[in-house]
Amino acid sequence: MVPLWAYLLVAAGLFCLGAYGVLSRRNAIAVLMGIELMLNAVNINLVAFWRYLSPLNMAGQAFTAFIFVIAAAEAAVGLAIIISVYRSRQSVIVEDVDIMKW
Amino acid sequence: MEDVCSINNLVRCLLDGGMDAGLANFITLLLGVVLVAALPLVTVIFLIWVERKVAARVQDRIGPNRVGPFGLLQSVADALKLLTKEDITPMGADKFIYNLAPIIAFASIVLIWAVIPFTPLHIGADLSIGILYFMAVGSIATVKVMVAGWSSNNKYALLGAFRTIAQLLSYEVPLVLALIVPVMLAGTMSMQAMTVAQQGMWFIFMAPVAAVIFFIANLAEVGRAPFDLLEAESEIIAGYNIEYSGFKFGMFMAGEFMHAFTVCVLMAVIFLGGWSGPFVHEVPLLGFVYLGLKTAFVYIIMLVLRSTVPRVRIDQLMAFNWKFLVPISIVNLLLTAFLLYIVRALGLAPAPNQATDFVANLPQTIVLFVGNLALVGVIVSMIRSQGRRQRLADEARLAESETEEPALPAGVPAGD
Amino acid sequence: MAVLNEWAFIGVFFAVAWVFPVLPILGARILAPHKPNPLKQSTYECGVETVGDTWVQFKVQYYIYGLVFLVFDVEIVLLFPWALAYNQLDLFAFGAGFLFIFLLADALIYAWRKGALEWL
Amino acid sequence: MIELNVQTIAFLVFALFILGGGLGVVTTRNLIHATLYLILSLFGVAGFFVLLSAPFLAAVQVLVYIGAIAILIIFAVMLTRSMTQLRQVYNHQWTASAVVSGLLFALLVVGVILPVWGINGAQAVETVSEVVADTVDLGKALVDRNQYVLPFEVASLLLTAAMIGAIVIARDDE
Repeated sequence: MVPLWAYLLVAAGLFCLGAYGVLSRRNAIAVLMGIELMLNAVNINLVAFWRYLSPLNMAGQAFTAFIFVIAAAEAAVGLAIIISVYRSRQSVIVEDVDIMKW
Repeated sequence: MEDVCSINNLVRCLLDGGMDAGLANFITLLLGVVLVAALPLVTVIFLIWVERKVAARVQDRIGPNRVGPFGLLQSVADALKLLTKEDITPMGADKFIYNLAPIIAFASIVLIWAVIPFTPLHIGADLSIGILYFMAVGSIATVKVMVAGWSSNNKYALLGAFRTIAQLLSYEVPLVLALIVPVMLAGTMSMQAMTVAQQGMWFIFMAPVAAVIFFIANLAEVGRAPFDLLEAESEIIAGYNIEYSGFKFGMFMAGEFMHAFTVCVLMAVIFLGGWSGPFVHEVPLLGFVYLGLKTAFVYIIMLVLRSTVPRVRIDQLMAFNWKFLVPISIVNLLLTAFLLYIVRALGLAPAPNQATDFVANLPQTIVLFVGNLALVGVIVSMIRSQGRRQRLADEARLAESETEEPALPAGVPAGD
Repeated sequence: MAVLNEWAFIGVFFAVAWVFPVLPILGARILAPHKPNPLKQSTYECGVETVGDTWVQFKVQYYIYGLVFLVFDVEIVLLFPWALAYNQLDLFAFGAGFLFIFLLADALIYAWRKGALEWL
Repeated sequence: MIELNVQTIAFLVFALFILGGGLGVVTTRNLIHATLYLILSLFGVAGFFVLLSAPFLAAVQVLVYIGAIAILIIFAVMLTRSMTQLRQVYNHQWTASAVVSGLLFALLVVGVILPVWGINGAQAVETVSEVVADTVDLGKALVDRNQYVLPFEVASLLLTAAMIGAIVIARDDE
């Protein structure tokens, strides 16, 4: 089988790509996509560790399932907020929504 | 059996011929894939003819009758015609995605066939999550619609895509909810094991409500009448594939026909016992015939519905799903879970070694069937009282408005 | 591993399936005439000139349907393992599944009462 | 050394999907294209799940992520007319974020993954068990009172709350 570190490597790469997207994109929806990438990297890690270290303990699979739930909730609410912000400010650029900054 | 080289023992035959083991395995795999994938392709050519013939008979016409005997070659002629039609890519289209969409549309349907059990021995891949596999592959359909609608750079295509997706997404909910019931009954998600579990009793007798919900939701998923809003010519020209022409359009068309047929096969496998029938274990190929007959039965129902039922409006479509099908499927799921628990607690469930026995399954089936009947009774009485209230309200309003001015009939929407 | 063999079939299927639609499309490219002109390639709107952007403003109702679907989809999918193991569960697990479905029904009732399911 | 067999090839293909898709997501100007790259990446993750003997999660990945979340994102892109605001993809801190992400990746690989789980790492996994729990076990664990029944119910509650909140936020004020 493919060794564990190969999976971890890909997951780390995906996580960093997602982090880069979150930090650098201007469009709020693109930021949200970056978050999805990061969540998926976590999922890969969870399942890989489950498979290689404790394939009979259900923790890895169960928590992956819960991360699906959280990703769904996050996408639903996050996109709803973006749509709402767009409606009031006609913009989805993250920097334009800085009124809470001060 | 030693001398016969068939698909069942192809690996051994190739090995005897002195071939490398890995290569022999790969060739067998590839051959299996091509066989399984070619089956729907061949069927769809025939299906279009069947569909046109049945529709014609319902409308008191003859249907295709010029090309070949009984017009059998009509579809071939149509395909040849499409092959020589100019393929127009509209200006402003996103070229790569525009070309990708029909490929996804067609391939995603072919992929479903990988998990369909044809006989006790022949199945593409007996996945442990077969049911979720075809749900997952089916959900790619929404992506194809979105991609086709967006890349065409056409308002109507985009609008049609949005409507279609709203429809597909909505009807996926009762579809999946209905599928939980057979999973619960069979205790497996593998398609082959599900067929085996039905050898004693078909699931349509144990869960008729789930079967009907599955059928209706599938009608909407494949966009068949009365849910064919996605090609409502009078409203949104032709839906998401309006800009497509030539064989790319043909791919969408063939994909739709194939999808309609595929859901009939799935219906036959999940609720009508698939290949199971008399003598099927002695002659496995009989299973193929049984499956074909059951599928044809479901398909004919679908065709007759198509030619006889009028199209619904989109607000009715959505209301029917969210306010009728989804609540019913949730109640049905709860009811089935409850009844199954009761059956098990009372010891009416068949013993594991008798699970495929008809008589041993009878008590359980009777309990579940009566429960389903009761549910249907409740639903019908609720619809009746609702309808009566609606009618009285309408009559009252009509009587009131007659004194003032002639009004529109009740319930006409203001469009969207 | 026998289980992975089944998935190898699926993998090969994924690799092969797209060939079937691509072949006739390529064949059509060879056989079909190709004489594009601006009028032919213009956006088809029953002959009327296109006005404005393709990006018309869509109703938020589409998003609401997608949202409700997403929530239901995730919940139902989590129910599948429960249904699969149903024959081996005790009363407590049975009740846990019931509570889960009740919460699901709750969400539907809320959306219904709120009018989020109406096609306006 | 890693031997080259079907699994390794599949792993490489899926890794290419995941990382290539991820790169596309963060660099593409066109948001619809970015979503399609996201779908590619998520599909690769589903492939990983299959390779890791978790087919149920793979199916859920496709069903939930590609069939629902990606579609929702496309809806949001259309509704906010994001395609008309394409002037500038990155904000002013993009170089800094690139450096930070690159450093994070290097740190994870050199500092954690290779020393701990690498070929000669402290906790390198030599043998992989052939016995794997399946979906039935997952079903039992999710509703077992000693395991995950509480997170299971809370997940349902969370989704209900998220749906209510999102409907309230997204609807037009009336």
